Amino acid sequence: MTEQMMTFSGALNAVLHQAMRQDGAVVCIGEDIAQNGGVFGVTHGLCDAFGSDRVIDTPISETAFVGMAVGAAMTGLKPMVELMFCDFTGVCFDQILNQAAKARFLSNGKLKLPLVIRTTMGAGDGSGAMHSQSLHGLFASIPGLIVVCPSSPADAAGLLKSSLASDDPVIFLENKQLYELEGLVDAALPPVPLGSAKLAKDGADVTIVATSAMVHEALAAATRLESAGVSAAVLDPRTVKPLDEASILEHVRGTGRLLVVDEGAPFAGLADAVISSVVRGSFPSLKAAPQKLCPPDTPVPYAPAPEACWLPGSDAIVEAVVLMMED
Amino acid sequence: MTEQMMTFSGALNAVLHQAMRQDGAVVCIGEDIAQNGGVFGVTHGLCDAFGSDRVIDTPISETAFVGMAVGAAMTGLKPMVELMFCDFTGVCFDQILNQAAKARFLSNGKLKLPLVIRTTMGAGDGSGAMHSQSLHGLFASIPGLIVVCPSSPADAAGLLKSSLASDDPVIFLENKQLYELEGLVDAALPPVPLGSAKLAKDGADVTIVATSAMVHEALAAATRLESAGVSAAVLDPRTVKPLDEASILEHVRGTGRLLVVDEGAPFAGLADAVISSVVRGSFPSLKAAPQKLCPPDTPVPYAPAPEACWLPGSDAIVEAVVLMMED
Amino acid sequence: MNRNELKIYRQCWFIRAFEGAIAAEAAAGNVPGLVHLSTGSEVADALIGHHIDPNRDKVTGSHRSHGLALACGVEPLDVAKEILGKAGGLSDGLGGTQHLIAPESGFLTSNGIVGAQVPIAAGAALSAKSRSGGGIGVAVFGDGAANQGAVLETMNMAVALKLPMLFVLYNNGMAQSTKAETASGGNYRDRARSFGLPVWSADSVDFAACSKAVEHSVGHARLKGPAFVEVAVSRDHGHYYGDEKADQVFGANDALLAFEKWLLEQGVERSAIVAAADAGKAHAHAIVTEAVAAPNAPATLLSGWSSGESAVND
Amino acid sequence: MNRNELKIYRQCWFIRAFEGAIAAEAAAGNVPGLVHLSTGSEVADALIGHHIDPNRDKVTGSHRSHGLALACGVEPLDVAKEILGKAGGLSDGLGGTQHLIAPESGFLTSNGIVGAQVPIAAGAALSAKSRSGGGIGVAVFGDGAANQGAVLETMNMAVALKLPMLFVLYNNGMAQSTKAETASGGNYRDRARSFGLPVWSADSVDFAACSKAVEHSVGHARLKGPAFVEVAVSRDHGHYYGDEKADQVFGANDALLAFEKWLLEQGVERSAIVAAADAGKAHAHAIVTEAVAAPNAPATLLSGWSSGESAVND
Ligand SMILES: Cc1ncc(C[n+]2csc(CCOP(=O)(O)OP(=O)(O)O)c2C)c(N)n1
Ligand SMILES: Cc1ncc(C[n+]2csc(CCOP(=O)(O)OP(=O)(O)O)c2C)c(N)n1
Ligand SMILES: [Mg+2]
Ligand SMILES: [Mg+2]
Repeated sequence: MTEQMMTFSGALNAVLHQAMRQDGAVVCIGEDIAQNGGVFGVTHGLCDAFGSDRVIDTPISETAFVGMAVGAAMTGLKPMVELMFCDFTGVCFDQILNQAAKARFLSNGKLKLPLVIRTTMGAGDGSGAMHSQSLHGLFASIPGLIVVCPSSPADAAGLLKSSLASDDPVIFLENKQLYELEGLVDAALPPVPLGSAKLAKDGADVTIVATSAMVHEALAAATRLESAGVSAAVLDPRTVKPLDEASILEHVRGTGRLLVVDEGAPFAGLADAVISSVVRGSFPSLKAAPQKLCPPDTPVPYAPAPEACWLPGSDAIVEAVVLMMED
Repeated sequence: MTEQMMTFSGALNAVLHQAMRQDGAVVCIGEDIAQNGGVFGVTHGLCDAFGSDRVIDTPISETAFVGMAVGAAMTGLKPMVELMFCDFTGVCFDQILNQAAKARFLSNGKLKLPLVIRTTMGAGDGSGAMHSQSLHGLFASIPGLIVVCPSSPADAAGLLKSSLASDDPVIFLENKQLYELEGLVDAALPPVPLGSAKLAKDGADVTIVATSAMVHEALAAATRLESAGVSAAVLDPRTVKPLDEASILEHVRGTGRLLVVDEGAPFAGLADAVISSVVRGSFPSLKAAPQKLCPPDTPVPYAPAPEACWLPGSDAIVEAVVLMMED
Repeated sequence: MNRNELKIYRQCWFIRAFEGAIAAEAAAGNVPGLVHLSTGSEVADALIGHHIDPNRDKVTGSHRSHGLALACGVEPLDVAKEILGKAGGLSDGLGGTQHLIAPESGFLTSNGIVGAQVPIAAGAALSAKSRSGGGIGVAVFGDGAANQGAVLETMNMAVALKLPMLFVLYNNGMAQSTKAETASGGNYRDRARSFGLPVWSADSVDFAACSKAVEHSVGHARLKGPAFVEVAVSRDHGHYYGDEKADQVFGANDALLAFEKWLLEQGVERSAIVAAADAGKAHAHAIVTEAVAAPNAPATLLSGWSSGESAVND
Repeated sequence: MNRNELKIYRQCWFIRAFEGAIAAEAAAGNVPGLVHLSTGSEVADALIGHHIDPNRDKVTGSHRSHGLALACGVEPLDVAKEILGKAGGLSDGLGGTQHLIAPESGFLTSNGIVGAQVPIAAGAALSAKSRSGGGIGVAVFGDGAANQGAVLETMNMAVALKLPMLFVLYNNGMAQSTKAETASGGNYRDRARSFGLPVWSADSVDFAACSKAVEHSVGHARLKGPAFVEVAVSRDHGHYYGDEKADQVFGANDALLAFEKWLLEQGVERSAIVAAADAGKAHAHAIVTEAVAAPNAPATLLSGWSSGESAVND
């Protein structure tokens, strides 16, 4: 196994090249993905390599092309759709909520739906309230969808590979703040199984569950906590749905303390789901009330200071853990 | 105060008549609501009384007419939109997620958005997977929306009245199974404040939090539990967002036990939000792990037996409570 | 040619009798929810079924698709069982009347969301295009659906992407209780034309014209690119069976009566016509009767779908 | 009439210089995110601002609406501050470049979602209709947006509901990196016409024709019902400022140069023309300079919005 340094976006691009080379059924669909290589460069070079019949630039008609991808997935293709921002799922939400998510169930399994919708999430770059949301929890609340939120180049590559191989529809959320992140990736681009969490850092006193960009905030906080004598673990679910509840429960049984750090909804989002799962599954082993750290219950603000204040960060994580340890 | 028996749909209809009579800014917008009086009869007689300029039949263009309502609310009208089924919010979701929900924040309060979207929820009538969903948790996860789920005719009337008076956008979810339910309603149709729970039945051993049609399942279960010697309280949040967390916490502090019964999403839905709130807010007073009873994580099935099995019911509630009492 | 037309005529009566039998079951309380019947569009349904090639084409339909599915070659017993919520239905009763799914036939899926089937047919067209076998995607939708963004976007996209796709608008003049002329600006043919689609149209009371319009538009989609055909149909039984409030459109312009008249004009024997109709009716009654007798979909059906990990491990 | 046209010309240069100054701030890292500049559509922006009545009409715009908002009478300093994320901006910096909201002016709101502003303008039209004061709603959107369901649905609905509404399509031939002709079937005028909208069109390099098209379409919307006008504009600076990949459309067909030439042809003194342009530029620079010096939006801004009960108790 040879490893090489890759950026998050480069790793995704490599997987797409590999998948399209290996499987003629894979097609890419989206706005500005062919000639332009995608607004974040993830589809760079695909059109040159595989032609405009398989790498398809569309009109700004998300309902039409997501629906087309759903229909194509029902009839033998394996479409990868790029939606520039997850905020735009609003304009094609029926095709996600009612069509993609329900097709397999409604056919009692007769239909396969090998569809991957790649999109972005995440605040922090002054993009404003309609280009910065993190809707993974909302998607995860819809029966029938798989929801993936990678935090490293290797996971991004491996999870995208598994997503492309899945017969269930996948919403694959890439954090805009991570595209330039570099990391070692196995040259063979091995798959990472869906539904399996990763222990990014072990620790004995508290389990911090964090996803996407928040993993890095949690790791920074854990390092600082270490020097303050607190041993914090960082557990990255990687797949938000299905959630690897077993791994989370097992770890929290060891530490007795849970903090969920999530950039998604502070009400009825992933954080609440994790806390609910843990408290139902390992109540007796809890030493303190589980806590969460999410943005305030508002849209994402535009100006830098309010936006920075809106985002959970390592300072707040350190503070929250210290508070929990006093319990 | 004189009370009279009214059906759930009749109570809603009475409030709409009153509101349109008292405030010329109230307009009703939707499909088949004028000549036809709405598919569930809630807008019956409004067009005759107030004319087709204020009770507007639209094309099947939910994005256009929900967006029109958003724009009308920004500019002086108080639109009440009827969407036949909450499942249809998929086709106009951008106008809910990005436009209605964010307008007040994005204007830093300069815009008011007195918009009410009335829609239906609820399974149990063989309507199938795209006419039976309960998406209140999904809406509640979106910052900026108020989400209401009444369970009785009087609450329906009072909450609709408050919703029509609200400057924030409201998603008002009427359970299809409750339209024919009768109950006493004050003839003056007094408002019920948004964000305030109602103790439908008090009890000392366990707090059952339930919404919409599930309130009635919970009440039936509580009656049966009573004869088994278990004193179960039923607390109806009525407003799902903002949730009356204070009342829930206070009650659970008394009983030490929480069961949430909800027809919405079993993952990252209202049930998880309530459990998370309670465990963070009153961990020390809990005597047992909080539990939830939700449908399985699938779309709503069509055929009667699977659909009945999908829906939480009083048998399962009794069972869950008995199990909790053993803890 | 008479053989073909008589087969189509028989098919029409099969659909009408099938819907009649379903209506009777609905009246008897044997249908789980509301059903939207195809009564009034049988000729259009049968013609589409006749002119597509079920081996390579895929049709998607609206909430009102019983007849279309039957005409496209879906196993009728499975359709009836699905509508009645029976084990052995197309989806064993999980989908129901608005979600007839039969990818093994010429009919891919119907849909509970007005217009949502249209982009899905574009996907079937994309798949067909990628296979280069001459297959097409066909989307059938109503006059009400023609005001949905999903439908309008797809018309434009099909032209932009040169999809082998046919748009079929069933114009019955009515969407639930809303008249087409009050809900729609302009006319649907100009609308389709404005996106660059070639347009055909016909009234289903004129069987020959209608058959030609469907045949030519299918052919265009197959050989040249996206096309549009508007077919005037009627609607019986209100919006759904039992809908008291809706206008009754069915009656004077009965396409089946007109079809019968046309067959007679073509010199087909009355006895052969009657025999075809009777055969269709008898077949439909036998099918629905058999479906009614089938066991109900069991509650256990859910268990395969409801485990937390099902989404990944299936 | 020269006074009016010189005012409009000054306005155009004000917008161009304003956008130039914003671009300079973006290059210097003083703009929080990406900005979509109005450079190339100044003449169209200024004409809309000129022909609407800010006391009763409401305009909504796209992601690219700086110039339109300025032309519709929004306080320029507040616009600049909003774009720069400053306290005292239109929304004190909560909204930003794509969310300019000024209900007190003729400009209601711009939008980050392509096409979403169009149904919102229909709502402004509905409000205006209910007030019977002759006001209209105006939706400005791009050629790319013209393929969005929201836009297409609203065209139909505006006709069905007889809304006093004007659809303004800015055709710069480009949506991000996608050329209009590859993404759109047919042409936009036929598309609008097919929904029953009367259609005007003009190229913004022809000032007089463009002014007439806007004036007449506004007048139609005000007196007779929904209308559509397509204006050819150009786009400078790529899709957003700093976008290297996008084609550069700006250049030969500079509507401002053409406007200047037209003014000269009308006999306006060159010195008056130069003075108007200079005044516009100077004003813009003063505004943006003042905005740059203003305090940044503070983090505390959030606290009013983030308490759990804010939604109900405000
Ligand atoms: C998005 C959406 N809006 C509304 C409905 C409710 N609805 C079901 S059928 C129908 C009328 C459809 O009319 P048309 O397309 O003409 O088909 P027809 O019923 O005449 O066959 C309506 C409004 C729906 N199912 N989906
Ligand atoms: C629904 C949606 N899809 C995609 C985008 C990303 N996007 C922003 S502007 C744009 C191009 C718009 O083109 P056009 O309407 O012609 O306006 P122009 O930029 O030319 O002014 C795109 C694709 C978006 N903001 N919203
Ligand atoms: Mg119809
Ligand atoms: Mg453009």
